[in-house]
Amino acid sequence: MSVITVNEAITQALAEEMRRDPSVLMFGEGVATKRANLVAEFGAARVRNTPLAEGIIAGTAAGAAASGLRPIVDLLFAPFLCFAMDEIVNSAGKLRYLSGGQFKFPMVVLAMTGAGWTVGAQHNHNLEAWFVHSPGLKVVMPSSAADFKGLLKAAIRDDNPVLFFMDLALGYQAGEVPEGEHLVPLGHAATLREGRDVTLVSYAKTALHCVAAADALAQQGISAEVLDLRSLKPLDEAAILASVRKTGRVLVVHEASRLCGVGAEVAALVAEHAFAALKAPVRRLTGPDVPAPSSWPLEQAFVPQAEGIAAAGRALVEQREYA
Amino acid sequence: MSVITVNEAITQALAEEMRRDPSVLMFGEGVATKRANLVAEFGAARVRNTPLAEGIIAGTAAGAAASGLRPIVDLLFAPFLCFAMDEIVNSAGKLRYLSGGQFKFPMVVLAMTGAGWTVGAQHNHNLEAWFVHSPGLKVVMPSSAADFKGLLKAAIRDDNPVLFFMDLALGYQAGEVPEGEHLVPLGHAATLREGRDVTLVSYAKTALHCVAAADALAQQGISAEVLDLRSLKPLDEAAILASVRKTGRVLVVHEASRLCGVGAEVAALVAEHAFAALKAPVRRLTGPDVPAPSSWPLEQAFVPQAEGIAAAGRALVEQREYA
Amino acid sequence: MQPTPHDPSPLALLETMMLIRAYEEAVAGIAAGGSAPGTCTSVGQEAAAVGVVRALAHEDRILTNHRSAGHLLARGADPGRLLAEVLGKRTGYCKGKSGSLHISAAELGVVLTSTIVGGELSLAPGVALARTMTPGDEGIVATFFGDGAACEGVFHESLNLAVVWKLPILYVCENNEWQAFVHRRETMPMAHVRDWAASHGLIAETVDGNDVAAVHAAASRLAARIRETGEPAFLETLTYRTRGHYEPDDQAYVDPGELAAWRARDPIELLANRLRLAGTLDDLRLAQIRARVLAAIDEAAAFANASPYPELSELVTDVYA
Amino acid sequence: MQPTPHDPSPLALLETMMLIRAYEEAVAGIAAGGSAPGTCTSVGQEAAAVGVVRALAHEDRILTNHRSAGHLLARGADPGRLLAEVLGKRTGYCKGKSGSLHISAAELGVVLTSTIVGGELSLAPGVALARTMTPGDEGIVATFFGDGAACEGVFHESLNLAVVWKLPILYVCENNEWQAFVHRRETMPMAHVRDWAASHGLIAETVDGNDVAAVHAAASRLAARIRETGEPAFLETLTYRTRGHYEPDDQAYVDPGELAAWRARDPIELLANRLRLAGTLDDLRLAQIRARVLAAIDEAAAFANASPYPELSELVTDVYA
Ligand SMILES: Cc1ncc(C[n+]2csc(CCOP(=O)(O)OP(=O)(O)O)c2C)c(N)n1
Ligand SMILES: Cc1ncc(C[n+]2csc(CCOP(=O)(O)OP(=O)(O)O)c2C)c(N)n1
Ligand SMILES: [Mg+2]
Ligand SMILES: [Mg+2]
Repeated sequence: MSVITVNEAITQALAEEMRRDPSVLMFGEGVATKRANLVAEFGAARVRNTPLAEGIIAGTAAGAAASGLRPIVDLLFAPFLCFAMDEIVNSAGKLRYLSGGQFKFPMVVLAMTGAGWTVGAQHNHNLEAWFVHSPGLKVVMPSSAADFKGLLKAAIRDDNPVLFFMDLALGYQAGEVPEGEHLVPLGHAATLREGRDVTLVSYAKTALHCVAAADALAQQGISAEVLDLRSLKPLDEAAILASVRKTGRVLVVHEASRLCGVGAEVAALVAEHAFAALKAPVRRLTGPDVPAPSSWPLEQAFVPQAEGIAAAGRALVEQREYA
Repeated sequence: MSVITVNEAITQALAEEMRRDPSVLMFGEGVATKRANLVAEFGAARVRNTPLAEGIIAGTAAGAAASGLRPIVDLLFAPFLCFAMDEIVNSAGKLRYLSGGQFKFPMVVLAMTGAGWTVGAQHNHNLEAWFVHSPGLKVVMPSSAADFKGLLKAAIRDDNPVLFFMDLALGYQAGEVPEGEHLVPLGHAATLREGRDVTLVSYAKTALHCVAAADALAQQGISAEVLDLRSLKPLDEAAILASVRKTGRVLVVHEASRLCGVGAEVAALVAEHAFAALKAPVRRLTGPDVPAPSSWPLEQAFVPQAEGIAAAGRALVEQREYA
Repeated sequence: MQPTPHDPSPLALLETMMLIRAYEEAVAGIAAGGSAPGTCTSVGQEAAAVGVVRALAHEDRILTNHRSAGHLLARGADPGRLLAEVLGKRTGYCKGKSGSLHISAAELGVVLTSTIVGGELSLAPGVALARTMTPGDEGIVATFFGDGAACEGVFHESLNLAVVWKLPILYVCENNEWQAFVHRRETMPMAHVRDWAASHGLIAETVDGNDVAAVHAAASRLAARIRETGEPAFLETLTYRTRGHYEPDDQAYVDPGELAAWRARDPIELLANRLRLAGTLDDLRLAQIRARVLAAIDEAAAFANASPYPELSELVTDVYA
Repeated sequence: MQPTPHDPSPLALLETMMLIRAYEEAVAGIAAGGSAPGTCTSVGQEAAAVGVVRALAHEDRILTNHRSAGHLLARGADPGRLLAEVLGKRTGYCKGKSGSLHISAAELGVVLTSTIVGGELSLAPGVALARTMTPGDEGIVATFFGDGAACEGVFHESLNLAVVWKLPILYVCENNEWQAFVHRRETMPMAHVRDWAASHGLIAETVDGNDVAAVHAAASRLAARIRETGEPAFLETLTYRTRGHYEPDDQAYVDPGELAAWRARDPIELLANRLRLAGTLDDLRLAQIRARVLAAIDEAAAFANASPYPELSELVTDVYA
């Protein structure tokens, strides 16, 4: 085990996979400038700056992926994906199917999002649910350095388009990462805390807020299980259902807005397939359905925090209505 | 009452609102060509063809809306919205908030989607949930000629960006429309059938499939209530909860894919706020999580049909597990 | 039955154009009967397609769009499998999942067809990039798109990246004066897309798109140059869509005079007359060719009609690799 | 305290440029202290901003982007309310919801600021369209964007629509040689965006963006022409971003020689020296101006710091009209 930051974990994953497979390359606005270490080791052909044009960056990745390369593109911030939706959704997500399976699209799209930098809704918009809703794509959004490394390596090896979202508040967070080859397969949730009374389901930074909430609840004699989804598509339905069947209560937490979010999917899944086990209503605690504000106190209020999560979890266990 | 098709209802709504308010204008690829009647009555300045570029069409609508006009843009087919996501989501949806309320965006974006024309996933992709998930937008998707007319008129008068999705299978469907001024406010579901045993919640063409299913269920002695959401954002949560509190069972049906779809939101809402009333698990019946195929039999298999809905509704009432 | 893809003899070009015309008319007939709605035919544009495709080498790749039958047939596609795809049959090039609008045939080097206008333009640089990074891969990439696609911003993004990254792409703009139901004149200040393309600093030419020999010569020259320099080039074929945008389409919005003028320059008749004058074609020979292509299309239609639809289980396959 | 927006006298232009510089340096100082992260300053580009904005009329509209302080201050914005916005305070132009990256001030005619690169380009035609459809509205629309924004396809979509629809837009491309952490040279085959713009068939000029008089003259001429013809025009101000992309930024990736050469052409010193030679400026006068702008910025900082944050209830307001 060594302790490294999330940003270092990402750098390790990129370097290890480029070393391992010459078909892996990376490009985007400032990629070569910001990743001089990769340029130095792998050369300018495999680590490129691009013109400022997300559409052609993503489209070029899709075309290259279908032609034998394994591109990784950095689109910087999630809202900029709005300029690349056709290439990601209509091309990378659909052309395998529409061609009857003639092509595959092994590519990774990196994007940062989430509160913490006070840059507002055009840099901070948690839109992972869009891609979960779209066919042919996979979606990952980790919370720990180890998972950033292991899931990014697995995403690069995946033969399908993977949206890899990075919660920017986590970049400098350090964590233990196993030495040597460390892969985390897509589609598996992680249990961050075992518990009996309520399951807190989350991902990205709010998964850590859930752990803090679970600690607070433990003080109050409530045993909360914390599930970190890690992969949003494929979603680890078995792990979610198993935990809820054990605890009988579920609170889904994320920063993204509520309507048609990942929390809606998890809540619906539970209400559909673990209904008999439910001792209380399914609950969601999410960011508000508003653009992300810049002002620091507003931005912090935007994010579900440990206190609120603990309070909601407690209300759930005590069967009280809770706004 | 007069009986007209959905397409005629749309044309009436457009003409009436342009007649009523000189700030209403419409543009898009082929709009002037295909709507010669509007050009003749309102002139070339208010009914325009555009270059083939969805991004600038939507952006121009947003800029015009913030500057005193009430633009309606026809982006043709829903997947083409992928080229206009920045303008719709990052600009029209967020700039009111980011400016502290300095601007408003009274605009309507029209797009067709849905199975029925066998043109495949790049013309047929039910992505209304994306916009429900995005802040600052409203989303409408009607099922009857009367609602197409009344909701389109209300959407044009709304001071916010409204995504108006047209299920293409409904274009030539005729229905009764009240004479004279007919407005349907956004945010109100319609009860297409009263029932006691189970609530079928749907919208667009599958709402009609639910009515057919309700008829079939009636034959079998099962009384199904059919709720047509009509507006997906704002969502008529009160109507959904009231119906489920009455019937105790809910089946949500739509053609869009399941994960993070509108059905997930409805199911989560019910599990959260009508939990005590539920006599059975919440159920969803949706299109598969695959791109829409072209081949006719596959395209038909893609859409939840009356038989399947009736079978699922019956299983729900009989408390049987149902795949 | 059909000429091999790379036989550039005038008679071979003529027969291929006639095959495309016969195929498209068959599709239009099917559509008139209510099947294959929304199919976009390339009637009137056969020379633009054949002239370029026949100038390409076997190892080259082609990206095309919604109006692709000419490109596919010129490349040697089986009209039976094309028609089967149009009808959504299991034997189609894409198992019936594509239908007419996004037919790819990797075995022919026709890849990543998108019916999103501009889709092929966003994908082409990646296909070319892969070739430049694959040792010993000498192929170039030809991407076909219309004047309308050039109005999408991604057209410029694609050309700019191809220039900056030196990608071996032949951009082929089929300017047929129409963008669905809007005339090109309503959407651009100038008559030719070439003016936009040239501003990106690559070789940009126009050619009479109804003269197959001229198109073939221009495309051959530019393709050779791309092989030599590794840099992109742009060729605009000036032609006309003499049928509707899709089938059926009454073309009520089309200026009859303009349509008649272009019909008078039908690319097939242009070549046939030239060959007649040159003495390499006579009525008998022409009748033989026509009989061959009609027989090929009849056979194709029979194959497509007799083919089964996909199993319903196919609905959920080919989503993930 | 500041000059009125439309006083074009050289001293007024100088004082405004000095105000912008002082403001940006204050912001950089704040950012160095850890507040207002990600703020993009316009140091080195003051002449490009002031020269154009002062050429506009009161009724004209301005769209700008993430690097907007110069445009806003030249238009007469209150530096206190700007700084308050940068700090996320309730008294900011956008109630603190924008922060530094998308500051609009409708009262000044600065509308729809977007930090999405290219966002202003997609919105400008609609703002101009509304003006052409509003009887008696004579104003034109000036939209500011960078060389990087010109690489987004929407740049071409915007210019094409403005030309085809004859929209009164002055496109102002501030070519500062940088696109965040990428040099312009890596993203375009030519040195000037003008070449792309000209292909759209509108008047397209470049000007020395560090010479405020030259910028003011060019912008005045083009603005007059737009008023007269109703048609769009394009002006590229050739300048340089002498600080980092955002604050803080060590500029380790910047060629020191290039940076030094541009710093030697500092737009404020250029004008000051010229005015000294003309005898309209001396050290005393300059010191007075500097004192005024520093006092204005101190006052602004005091106001911003003393201002309260928004109430938490503001989190969910201003979403729908
Ligand atoms: C992004 C997008 N917008 C609109 C359409 C609808 N559409 C299909 S073909 C077409 C016209 C394309 O014109 P052009 O590029 O000139 O090709 P042509 O059809 O003339 O061959 C349009 C508008 C589409 N398929 N994709
Ligand atoms: C669509 C989009 N892509 C990327 C970014 C990140 N970004 C912010 S400013 C910038 C550089 C913009 O360069 P330019 O347009 O030349 O303006 P400048 O910063 O030089 O004034 C980038 C890449 C963004 N804000 N929006
Ligand atoms: Mg065309
Ligand atoms: Mg720049």
